[in-house]
Amino acid sequence: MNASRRTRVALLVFAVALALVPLSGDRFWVQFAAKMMIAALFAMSLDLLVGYAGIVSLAHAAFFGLGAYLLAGLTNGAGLVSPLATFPLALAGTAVAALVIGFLSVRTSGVYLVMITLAFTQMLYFLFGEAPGLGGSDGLYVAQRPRLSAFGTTLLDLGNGRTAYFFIWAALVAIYLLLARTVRAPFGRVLAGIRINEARMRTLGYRTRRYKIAAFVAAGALAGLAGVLDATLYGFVNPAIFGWRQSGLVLVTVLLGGKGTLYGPALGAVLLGVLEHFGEKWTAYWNALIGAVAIATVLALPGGLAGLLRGSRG
Amino acid sequence: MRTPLSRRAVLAAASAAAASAMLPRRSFAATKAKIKIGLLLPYSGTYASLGNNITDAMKLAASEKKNRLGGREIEWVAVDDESDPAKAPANVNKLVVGEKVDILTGPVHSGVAMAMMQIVRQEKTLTIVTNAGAQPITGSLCSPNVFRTSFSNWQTSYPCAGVMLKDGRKKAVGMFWNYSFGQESMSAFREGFTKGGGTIVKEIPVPFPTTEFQANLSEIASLKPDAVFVFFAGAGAAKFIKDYAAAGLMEKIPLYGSGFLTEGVLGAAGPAANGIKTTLHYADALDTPANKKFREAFKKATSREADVYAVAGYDTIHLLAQALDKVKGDTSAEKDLIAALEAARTESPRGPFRFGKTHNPIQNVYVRLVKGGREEVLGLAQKEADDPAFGCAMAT
Amino acid sequence: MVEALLETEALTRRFGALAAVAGISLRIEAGAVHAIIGPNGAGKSTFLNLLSGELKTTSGRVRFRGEDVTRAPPDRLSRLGIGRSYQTANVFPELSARECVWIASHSRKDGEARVAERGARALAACGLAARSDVAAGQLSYGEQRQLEIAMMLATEPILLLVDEPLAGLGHDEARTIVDLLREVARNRTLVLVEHDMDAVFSIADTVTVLVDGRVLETGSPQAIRESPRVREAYLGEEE
Amino acid sequence: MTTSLVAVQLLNGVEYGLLLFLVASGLTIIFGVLGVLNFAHGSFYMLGAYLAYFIAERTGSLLFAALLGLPVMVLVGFLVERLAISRLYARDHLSQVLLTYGLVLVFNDLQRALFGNEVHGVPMPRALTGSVALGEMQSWPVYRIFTSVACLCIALLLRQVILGTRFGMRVRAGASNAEMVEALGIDVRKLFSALFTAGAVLAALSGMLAAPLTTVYPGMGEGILIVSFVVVVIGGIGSIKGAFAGALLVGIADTFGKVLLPGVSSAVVYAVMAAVLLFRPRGLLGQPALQR
Repeated sequence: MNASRRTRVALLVFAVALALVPLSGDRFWVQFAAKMMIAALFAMSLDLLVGYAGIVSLAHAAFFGLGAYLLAGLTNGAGLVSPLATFPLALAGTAVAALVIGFLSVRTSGVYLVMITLAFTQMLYFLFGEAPGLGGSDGLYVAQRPRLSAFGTTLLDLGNGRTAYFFIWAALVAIYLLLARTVRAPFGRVLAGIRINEARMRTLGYRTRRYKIAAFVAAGALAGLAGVLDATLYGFVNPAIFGWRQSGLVLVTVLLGGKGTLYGPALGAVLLGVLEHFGEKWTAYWNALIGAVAIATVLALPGGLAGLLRGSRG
Repeated sequence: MRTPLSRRAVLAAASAAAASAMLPRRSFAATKAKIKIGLLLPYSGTYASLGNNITDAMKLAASEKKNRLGGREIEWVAVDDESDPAKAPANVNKLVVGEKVDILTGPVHSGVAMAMMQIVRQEKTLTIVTNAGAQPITGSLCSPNVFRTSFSNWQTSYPCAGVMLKDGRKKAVGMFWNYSFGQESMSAFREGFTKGGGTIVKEIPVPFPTTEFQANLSEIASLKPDAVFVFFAGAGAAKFIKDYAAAGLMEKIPLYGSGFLTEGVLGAAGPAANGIKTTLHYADALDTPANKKFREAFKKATSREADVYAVAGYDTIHLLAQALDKVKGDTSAEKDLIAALEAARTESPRGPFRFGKTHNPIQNVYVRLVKGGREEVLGLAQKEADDPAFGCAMAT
Repeated sequence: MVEALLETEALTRRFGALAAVAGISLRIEAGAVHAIIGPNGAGKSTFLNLLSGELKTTSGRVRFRGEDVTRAPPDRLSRLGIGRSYQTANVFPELSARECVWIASHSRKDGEARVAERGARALAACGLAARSDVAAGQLSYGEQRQLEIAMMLATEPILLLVDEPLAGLGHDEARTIVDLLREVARNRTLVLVEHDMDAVFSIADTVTVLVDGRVLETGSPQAIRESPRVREAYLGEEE
Repeated sequence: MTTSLVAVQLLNGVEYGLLLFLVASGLTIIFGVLGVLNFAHGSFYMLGAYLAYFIAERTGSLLFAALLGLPVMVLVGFLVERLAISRLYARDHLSQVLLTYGLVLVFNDLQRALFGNEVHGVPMPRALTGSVALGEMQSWPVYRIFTSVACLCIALLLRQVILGTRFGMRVRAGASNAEMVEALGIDVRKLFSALFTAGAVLAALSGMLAAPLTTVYPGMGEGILIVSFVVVVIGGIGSIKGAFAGALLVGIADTFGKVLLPGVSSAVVYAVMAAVLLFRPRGLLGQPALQR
């Protein structure tokens, strides 16, 4: 109880500190922090799937990419600028994709599920890289950043770096609170039961597949949100965001941070972001560094950073 | 879904650049500080050797200028872009917003270049593209503050059509990696070939970066065209050449391509490459004093052979030196600096070089033939080739 | 004649060449405690797994309350009222006892209040009310068995499939479970697979003996005890 | 397509499939028995190819490269198993995916540091440089025939080892029930260690065989890794016979996909895999649910 209160205070301090970053006035660090927050949101969404429902999916980058591409497509193709239109549509689109992929994937489990989700990721990667009309390998620009106006005044302009920052901050905090609630709610506890012993859950009467699909869709839609925010922040989407390496990297993030804790994967995202930023200056082989961190985490720190903070090893 | 940049946006960008030039100049002291040059290049991954050659050639050129541009000492800031477009926006920001470089150079990968264009068009950073050949950079997305010292994809493949037709090959199969570099090369070739009266029997897109060609080679053998035009590069090119020769097609159906088919892969491809004809704006074997001097200096500095990528890096610094000398190192005089670059000329290792209206090079394109494992220059495929500038408002 | 709650017809399950269950036809009567005994490898657990839907039948049928449920998945059978407990305690070790029964109870969604109440009732019925905050993995072996049964009860089953509830328990623990089962069986139907003959004969109304995946004999405990065939095939071996 | 072209393409597909099988066989054994999903398998393939290049360039002989390189790979495989993989047997798939993903990153940079970024060609052994005519236009390099025959021989050898030796019996027992093997008093540690090493060597050997055909370049392991996964999953994880069937299916599907569906050909093998899994969630010849 004590530890969890300490965690809560630490998270609060961290959230406030993040909110103060724009005061530094340095555009680069504002954008850097925004990118970290998007990565944190992305990792948290995967944690719902991996840490709570126990589903190891390599399709998560696909949902991130779909969200980003849907925003670009809705803006460029349909001329939609208002986030009130584009955000829900992009999330709905991602959710539908997650429903289809989830429906087909959770028929299998374990390693087969890892592989079939990998296959879907690769299919989408090739689709967006090669199919005509989807931007091709060079990617797409978001013609206009989401902007909300009414009666001739602009209420919210996400093309403005600072506004986008606060919007992303708010989204991160809101999604954290939502997820924290969800995992404590009956739905989250049933997911935990499925993770621990799915066969038993079925003999208790649960249609476990439906729960798993629901988790898949929820996690996928939130990954889509992270993608939408990414496209909003940078105004640029590219098929490279679909690749299986991206899916692998976000899995590393979740495990490094500590799966099943929500805030752990967020911490993992920050740590990897910082490692990437500074590690690159320090060594040309920083990819190996990330690899080494992943290996060390698996071998020595099964509980991840969150486990370390709680003083336990898993 | 591609977003062609509206004419209005380009004009707006141009006028904004002009307006900022009229803003009060920074203090003179500031301009005497080091000039910061950002390098956004791959130092890891498949294209690392390209990134290294471009960088080393830039530093070679800088040393010839005593490491000073317009009287200011150079400070290099390099970021490894890993040729990963997914990381590109963050990497560009690192240099443009974080490091506040005076001049941004790079990248190799055109996906990275697209992310870069998005940002530098907004931030108005003076940018010199040192490799990526994507058409939009000096086409639909062109911008007064963006120059290119390498090539546009069109320039490397359009002339190849003429070479083939001149050789009497009227029926061709086109085979290319199905990503933008390949697609743009193919369409440039198609334009030239059909315009000149040739027929393209079949176009075969191959997923990038697949290197399994056997099925399509059998298909080509059954189609029996007069010649084959291909776009592959790097490892894929080496593999393709070996497969093509091993399938016994090299003697029966001559192979043509943009120069990237043979750049940097002759060693790996070995004797299989003999007989391939390509077009490119440079050839290692160009017999000019400028090229000889450059290649010797590069070899001395790095103990590696120079290549087409190094040439672009080398020219970048020499062109910058001219322009910055003209404005006395004052990078805040944006309008003057852009005008100075537009007027810059150099006798490059590749031959005469100047910028066209869209800031793409106007340069010779050569016909090259692989013979005895070495590239020979057969002559000019197109003299002073200019890019047709698809959709660039600055062209008019 | 009492109505059959569950009926199997030539129920068969093969694993490759081996028929673990080879054509079992059996009637389980409503309200009865029906014990299934037999030597190791007789197919008792396989039979239970077929009834609970955890294994797919190779051939034959299962009817529950007159409805053909041969191909029904385990979750559907559970919702129809077939509960299941396991040979080795199959609880959720990371969750507390209360959470375990909550999960079981929540599978019948009818409002959080009722879910909680049903769970509490099941825990109390199994004598675990005082241990409800202990993680299931920390409970003693006997308590885990009690929790198993509590979880089963929390789903309010009509028919209970109980697999070797006494295996590995000490004398006192076993007695607690036997008492509990007797209590549980008062208004439910129970199919019990068990090795402990004393326990079986003390609570069963009907006993079926399986040998090599087939029914050797079915009858009252008394009849089974006295059957020479059973003695020969089975009881003789056990002590 | 004419009949003769179909025949030629079928040949192409089988040839590609045979090479895929060699890579996938190690992957499927390691998964089937050790229960480890090894993303680093592609790295072993790459290392094999680079060793072939490195040694062949210095000695001029691919055979010599294989003789010298394979023991190196035995050592690499053994060390990776002892130092990292062996600690994962009791862990979940997530840990395995992550650890071996980390290994991929490390091996990629190791390759960069040791061999550089250039593309390298590996000359074919002189005795195998010829070619035979195949139809009027195309010819078929002898070396391709050699690799196909070699792959087929190795496949038969594998079959012989698995079905006909004590080691093979243990492997089969391990694939169906690891606990039973332990109960039989077999040293599982040694068995696993030997198997993982064998898998690594098989991957490296495929890399060496393929090197003269594919050239050697950074990142070459990842493309083959993903396709091998597809092969293994289609065939049924743990089944060598399945891997063989899967490899041929993928080889042929990919070949015809390229000819008949250019532009979307890269999706063809994934579509085949998705289709197989829809009807047979455990692959063509997969065992029903391994208890892991």
